[in-house]
Amino acid sequence: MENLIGLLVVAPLLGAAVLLCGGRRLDRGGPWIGTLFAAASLAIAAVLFAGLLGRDADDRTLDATAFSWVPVGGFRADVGFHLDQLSMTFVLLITGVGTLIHLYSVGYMAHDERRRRFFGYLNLFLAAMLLLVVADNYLLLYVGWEGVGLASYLLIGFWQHKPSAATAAKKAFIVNRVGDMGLSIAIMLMFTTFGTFAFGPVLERATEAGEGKLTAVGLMLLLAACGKSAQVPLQSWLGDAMEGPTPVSALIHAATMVTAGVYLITRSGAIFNAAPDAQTAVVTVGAVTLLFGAIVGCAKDDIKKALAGSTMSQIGYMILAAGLGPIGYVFAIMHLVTHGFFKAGLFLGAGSVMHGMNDEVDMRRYGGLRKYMPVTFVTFGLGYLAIIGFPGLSGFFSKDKIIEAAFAKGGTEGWILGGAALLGAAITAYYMTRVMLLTFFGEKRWQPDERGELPHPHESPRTMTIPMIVLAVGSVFAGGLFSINDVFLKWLEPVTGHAEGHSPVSALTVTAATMVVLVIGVAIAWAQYGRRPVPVTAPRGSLLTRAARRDLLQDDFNHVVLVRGGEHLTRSLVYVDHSLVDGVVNGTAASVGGLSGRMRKLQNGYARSYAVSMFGGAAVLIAATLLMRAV
Amino acid sequence: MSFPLLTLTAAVPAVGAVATAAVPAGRRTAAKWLALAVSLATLVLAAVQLVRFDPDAKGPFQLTESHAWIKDFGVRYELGVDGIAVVLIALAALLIPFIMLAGWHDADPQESGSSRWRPTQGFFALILMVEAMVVISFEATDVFLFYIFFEAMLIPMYFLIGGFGDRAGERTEGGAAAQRSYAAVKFLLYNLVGGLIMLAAVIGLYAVTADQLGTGTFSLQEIVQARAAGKLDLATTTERALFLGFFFAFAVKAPLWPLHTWLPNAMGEATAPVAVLITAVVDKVGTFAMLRFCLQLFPEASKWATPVIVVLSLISILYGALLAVGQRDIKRLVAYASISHFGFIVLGIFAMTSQGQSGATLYMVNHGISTAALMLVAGFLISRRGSRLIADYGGVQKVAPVLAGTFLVGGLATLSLPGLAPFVSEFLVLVGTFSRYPVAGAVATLGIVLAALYVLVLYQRTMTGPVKEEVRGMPDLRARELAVVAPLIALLLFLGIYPKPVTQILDPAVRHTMSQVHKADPKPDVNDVEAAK
Amino acid sequence: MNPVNYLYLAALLFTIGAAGVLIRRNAIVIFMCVELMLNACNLAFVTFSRLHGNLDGQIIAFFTMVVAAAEVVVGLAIIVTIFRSRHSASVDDAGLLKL
Amino acid sequence: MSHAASVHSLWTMSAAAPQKIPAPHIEYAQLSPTLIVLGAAVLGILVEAFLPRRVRYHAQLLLSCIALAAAFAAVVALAAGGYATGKAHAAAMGAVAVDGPALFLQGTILLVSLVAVFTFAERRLDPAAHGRPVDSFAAQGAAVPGGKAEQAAVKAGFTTTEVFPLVLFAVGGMLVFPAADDLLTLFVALEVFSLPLYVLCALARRKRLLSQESAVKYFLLGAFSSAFLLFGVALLYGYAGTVTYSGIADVVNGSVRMLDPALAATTGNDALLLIGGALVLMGLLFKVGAVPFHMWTPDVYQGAPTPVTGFMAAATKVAGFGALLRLLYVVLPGLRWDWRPVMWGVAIITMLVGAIVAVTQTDVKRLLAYSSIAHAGFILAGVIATTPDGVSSVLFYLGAYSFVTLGAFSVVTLVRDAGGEATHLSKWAGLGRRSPLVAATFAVFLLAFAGIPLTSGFAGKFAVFKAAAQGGAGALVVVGVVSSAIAAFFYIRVIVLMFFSEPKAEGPTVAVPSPLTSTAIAIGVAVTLVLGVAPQYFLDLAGQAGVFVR
Repeated sequence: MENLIGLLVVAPLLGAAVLLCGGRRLDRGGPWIGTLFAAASLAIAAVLFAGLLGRDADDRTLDATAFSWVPVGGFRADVGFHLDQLSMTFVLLITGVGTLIHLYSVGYMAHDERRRRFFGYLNLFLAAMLLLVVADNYLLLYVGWEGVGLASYLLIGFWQHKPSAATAAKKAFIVNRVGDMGLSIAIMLMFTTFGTFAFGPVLERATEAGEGKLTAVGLMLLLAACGKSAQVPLQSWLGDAMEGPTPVSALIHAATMVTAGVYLITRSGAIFNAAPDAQTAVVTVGAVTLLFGAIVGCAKDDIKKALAGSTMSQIGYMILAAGLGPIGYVFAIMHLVTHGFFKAGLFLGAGSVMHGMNDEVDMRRYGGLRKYMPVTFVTFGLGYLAIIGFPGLSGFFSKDKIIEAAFAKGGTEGWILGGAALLGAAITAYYMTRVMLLTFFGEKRWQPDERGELPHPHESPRTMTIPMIVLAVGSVFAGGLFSINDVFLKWLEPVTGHAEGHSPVSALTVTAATMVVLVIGVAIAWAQYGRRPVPVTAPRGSLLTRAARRDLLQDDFNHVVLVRGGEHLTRSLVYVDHSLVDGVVNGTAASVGGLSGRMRKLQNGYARSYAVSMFGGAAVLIAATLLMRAV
Repeated sequence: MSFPLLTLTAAVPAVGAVATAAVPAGRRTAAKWLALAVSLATLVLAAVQLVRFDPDAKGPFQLTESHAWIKDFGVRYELGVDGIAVVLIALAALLIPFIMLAGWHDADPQESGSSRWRPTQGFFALILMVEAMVVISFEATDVFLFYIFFEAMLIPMYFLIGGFGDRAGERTEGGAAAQRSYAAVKFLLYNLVGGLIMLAAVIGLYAVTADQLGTGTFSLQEIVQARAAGKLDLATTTERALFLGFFFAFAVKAPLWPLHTWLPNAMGEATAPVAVLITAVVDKVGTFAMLRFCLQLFPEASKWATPVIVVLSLISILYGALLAVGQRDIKRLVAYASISHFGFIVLGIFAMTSQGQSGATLYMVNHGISTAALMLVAGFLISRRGSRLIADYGGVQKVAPVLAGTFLVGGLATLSLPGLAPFVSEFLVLVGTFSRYPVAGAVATLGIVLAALYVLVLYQRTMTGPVKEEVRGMPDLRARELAVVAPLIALLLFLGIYPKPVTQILDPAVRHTMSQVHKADPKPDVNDVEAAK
Repeated sequence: MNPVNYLYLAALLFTIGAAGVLIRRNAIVIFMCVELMLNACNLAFVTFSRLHGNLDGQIIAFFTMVVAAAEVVVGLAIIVTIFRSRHSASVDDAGLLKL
Repeated sequence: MSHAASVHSLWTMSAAAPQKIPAPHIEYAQLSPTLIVLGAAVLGILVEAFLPRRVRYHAQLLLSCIALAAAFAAVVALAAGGYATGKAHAAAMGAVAVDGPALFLQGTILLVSLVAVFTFAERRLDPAAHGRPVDSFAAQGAAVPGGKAEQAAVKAGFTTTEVFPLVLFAVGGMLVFPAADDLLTLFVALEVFSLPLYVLCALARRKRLLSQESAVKYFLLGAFSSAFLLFGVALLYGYAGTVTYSGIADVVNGSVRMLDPALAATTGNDALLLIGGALVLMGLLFKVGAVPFHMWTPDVYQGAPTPVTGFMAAATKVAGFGALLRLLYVVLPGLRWDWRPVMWGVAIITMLVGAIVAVTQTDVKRLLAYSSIAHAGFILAGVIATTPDGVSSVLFYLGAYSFVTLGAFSVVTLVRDAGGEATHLSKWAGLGRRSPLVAATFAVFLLAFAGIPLTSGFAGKFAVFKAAAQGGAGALVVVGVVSSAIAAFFYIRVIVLMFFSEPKAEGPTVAVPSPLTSTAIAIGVAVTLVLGVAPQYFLDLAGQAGVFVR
């Protein structure tokens, strides 16, 4: 049983190896091979899941140590796996959604001559992501952590001939590296504090360490989470990441990778519980980001970017929940799973739309597509309802719980967080409605593409629709199923622990409030985009709109401060290296040369002057000897 | 003891060098194959060393040989390897064949000059000569013996850099590659000056030992034991002066900021294989010597100097990385990256923790392999386009995917991506430093961000984007080139996933060094975690 | 008269000779000045031997003369040759070798 | 009155003398090396006088080689006979010491001269004049350059075979010089080996004017310095009343009182001793080319015929330092605290000036001249150590250095163009491309000069610096290291020039030498490498030879 965990990671890794080293001969069959390996890991996950269910609730954990990785003195890092309910949840999500998206990609990438490599990268991503969630120590987690970063780099920049794609990929990796810095420092802190960084000992004995240390660790972990999960202030890469093929956006930048931060924080719960200041930081980041992302989402006309903003915001919710401590962990994960379904579905829908509109991404050039791609319309619609939290659908349950928990934090803090969460819900309703309306309703605003031909939208092939349908089903029922007598809560509780917060406002009130803001959001959107025709070119818009279009000037800030500053720094350093460091040495050499040139002149060729020097020398010699005697 | 394995390992390439040089002008290819065969034989011998070496044996050195040499100078021909040495020897022996293979056509004479002018033979003979000297300086346990080859090594290196630089007419930052001999001279003078300053210290060491032990000696073990027994005790100032003398030479070789400026010139002007020889093989002698001689001969002074050295290496790390970002010449970029990495190595050595030092030693190995991979692929790329300027490339990935792929892997290794070998060592260094100097450790961590920056910028500018006109029709890696790169990459992966075989050889040696400097690892705040586990 | 005075005379002669070497241009004259210095030495030798009351000094003086004679032979030969090829015995004219 | 009395006493002494003076007792066997060489020199004169011109060359060559070889054999025999160690003593009534340093240096000088004679005899480099092979010496030294007489001489195929006896005389002087055990012998030996050198300098076949100029300069300055030396001798005599080293040393140590207390009042003061010592020192420093008495070196080295330069540079230094060592270790050890600081200064500026000025030289021979100055500085560092180690290290260094120098200058003779030897550095560009072997050989010598490990230069440098460090002259070592760093720069410059710069179209040709020069160079390389890799045996020799007889 335990050995299967390793296999779980190895299977897709094998797939990646086969596909990437396989060479051209695999070009045709590549996609299916990749899908096969993904499916294999899904099957293994299923077996493991069954195995866990087979046990009773409190020892549903599997531990396996493959081999000792870095044994150096007191420093022991093993390649070991730890599978408990938390990781299992992720494993299922990853393998499930992953497999579906492999399937989807078979159709979506059918016409790309480099699709073999695409599937190789996808498999690589699966392997890394699975390693991330089943690792039993932080260093190994770090490996998966960077592994997914690499995969995302490769996939964002998959269409490398597009400079924008290459840049986006680079940006994503480097911003993530900043986060990784946090993670590695956190690990070092753990090592110096506990002498180890394996989950077991660290989390068990977290309380024994000083709070200051723990806060430091917590903040560093938060930094890491911000990088991976595109939270403020490291969120800037996610929007650009949409340069990647849509399946990638769906899998990596919606369903799985970006949620790794939530996993990290939940997993390290024990540390955060003992470091309230760190928790405050977490919730702050979460709250800020959920509004930030929502606002950005409202302004974007590029369908994927709009969804990206939404993703950011939704993850903000999760982080917020995770920051609340035991009250929130479960709901963070729950929202994470449901979000995995509907957001993946939405992206796949978007992809399908683009597929039909020859890769047009500007929603202002869509319109009235519901007739042309019914399946897409239906699945997308269900995802839409789920995300805005339409009663009875997944989003409703998960998000509602989070808002409750936020209020339950208590005190002004609780009110602020709860308020933010509610506001976020309203905005979510607004921008998702906007997306919906712009895409599927209203009149056609299609424009000829660069080749000058009007798009003729059509429903996507079966390989693409089936995953969409499955995900749609998931996004409809998942939340409900989880909530039936708190099955999900019970499932996770042994790992994350759970505390019932007593909210100042009753659950019912919260639900009602949520409904109200939801309606308001939808109504405004309808007023703006449903009733009157939409201009094909975006109006100049208000100051906020314009700022939001540019990700609230985040990038401009980065550009001015970091990029420009960095350029100046490096350029001046190059100068320093050349003129100062090198100059000193060359200067010395030159001065010796000059001295030599001058002393050379003494050798003027006149025998008598030589005699003079000898005479003088003799005089000095005598004088010196006498002097020596004198002193 | 009976069979002089160590001597043989050094002698084979030396003899091979002479033989190669003797091959008549017409038989160029024969000379190449001969040299390659010799290097492979050396590799075999190095492997035998690894096998014969017993990590858990008592005593600092194994396979020792000891013969009288220059009695008047107190010099003995003393060889012996510890875990660190044996691994580094293996590294050198491993890289040389690849270097030769990569430089297979670098030394083919363009115009047939005088019949006696035999560049090819010279090129390969010199490489073998360098190998021999590197090997023996890893093996030497006599300070003087080490010094001799540490210095003599410069001469063949000098000719390799100055004599076989990049083809003329190649586009470089400074125009035509005319600064080659400047680079060679710079390399030689920097290292020569370092060596001479070390010479003064060596003489000083002799004077001290002769003064206190009656007969002057250079034997590392003798001196160490004498100090342990209290028979030899250096005045604080003396020890510090001697330490500085030694360290200066090694810091030039390593190279440590601000003594680094020779490296970019040398690596830029030399052919890629020679550049690899410099940074991956020869420079390792410097860092190795810090561990073996600076720390073991002058433990107190080492501790005294640690703060300064830590700061210097931090500067090297960040400075090198930032300059790498600022480079417009591919090879110079790699050179500055190496400076940054050497900063890590020195940092690890002087963090005085077992993690730091194991990390540093492991780093030497990994950096050798990763730089070799990156630099050699870069060399293949440059040889195709005839330019070192990053700006002259673009979209290579489209026309030569395999080249681009291997280049990327090399790059990822350079930015020490987890799963590839350098990550392990870099992280060990960081942890080791952090546990003693948290601030330094944290600052050093910035290096990993900058590394990502310069590697990915390089990759983006050269490999991605629309295909440049000059790049169109560029051939992908040939079989020979692939045979060079593939094994290196495989090795990077293997050592990244399973470094244990190497670490378990290094570990005892590192522990010994730590005991020499009387330093113990700092204890974690929360103790007996292991017990609780 | 106190023989030490001869020493002063010797020193004086020696100085004069040295000064001559430094001042005069003509190789022959310079050479003569060198001879003068040698003579000064001889005088010193003889005086000292007189003071010490042993004969070593006087014997050395003879040796010196012989050596000086030999020196003259070689020296004149060289000077004459260069005079013949340069038509000048001025040492300042012979300034090709410099720097 | 008083002086009259003393005159009277003097008379009685001299009158009483005839019966009393014993016949001096000369140990011919122990002086055999010198006697053989000088005898051969005399024979050489006879050969010049009586043998027909065509056979002279071979006769002279044969004679000199045999003589030098025999002399060397004699030295070896003496050393084997224990005169280097146990039986060491002052022969010939205390005029000439036969001890370790003397024999070691004599052996070195003889070997060097033997090799040098090979280069003297080289006749293939210059294009044959009128069908007859010619060497690098003037057809007729006396003839005006370019004048009728010379043309006639060339036509007649004259060659200056006198050089061989001249060399032998010089060698004879050099053999005595380091062995001289009293100041008179020292002076005589000095002149005996200087005078032939003056002549040899003037005998170049090409560039006669330069050659003669160098001769004049060398001669005048040499005479000047020897005058100083002689005056110093006089003063020392005045101080001690004797010129034998041991005698002076005794007086210096105060173990012997001076005969006449009245004298002490006037002459017994140390001023005489100090000034005299300084003057003698200066004479020797001139010979070894130490700053500020070095200025003749570059001019003479450049102007003299290259074989002569090589011979001078190698042998003179050996002899000069030999004498210096003996003077400082035997005569003036009691004065160590007076002369050491002075010598420190001399050594330091010698090292620095030599290295620094060499940096901007453009002529190979001048470059080597300045490098020889720098090396003189290094050797002085060893001299100053004033320990047995110091002596042996200096002996070793001299042995190593002389062969490197000889080899280097022999290589210089090979690189030629229309005007004879192409000594301007610019002409050496790309030599490595045109004739790798010659360039490589020269590179070896340069590396040895630079003191790169595995060459004799390194072993020697290490030996002297080690001795200096142990002798408490650490500062000298540091200065030495610095100046070696500077020196390295210009040696490297030449290597760069030879190997890395493109050969010029009208570059010089490399003449193919006869076996003679080839042997000389080969020996040079061999010694350089052997002393670099396995110096122990020779260090032992030098070590055993490290004790002066008193």
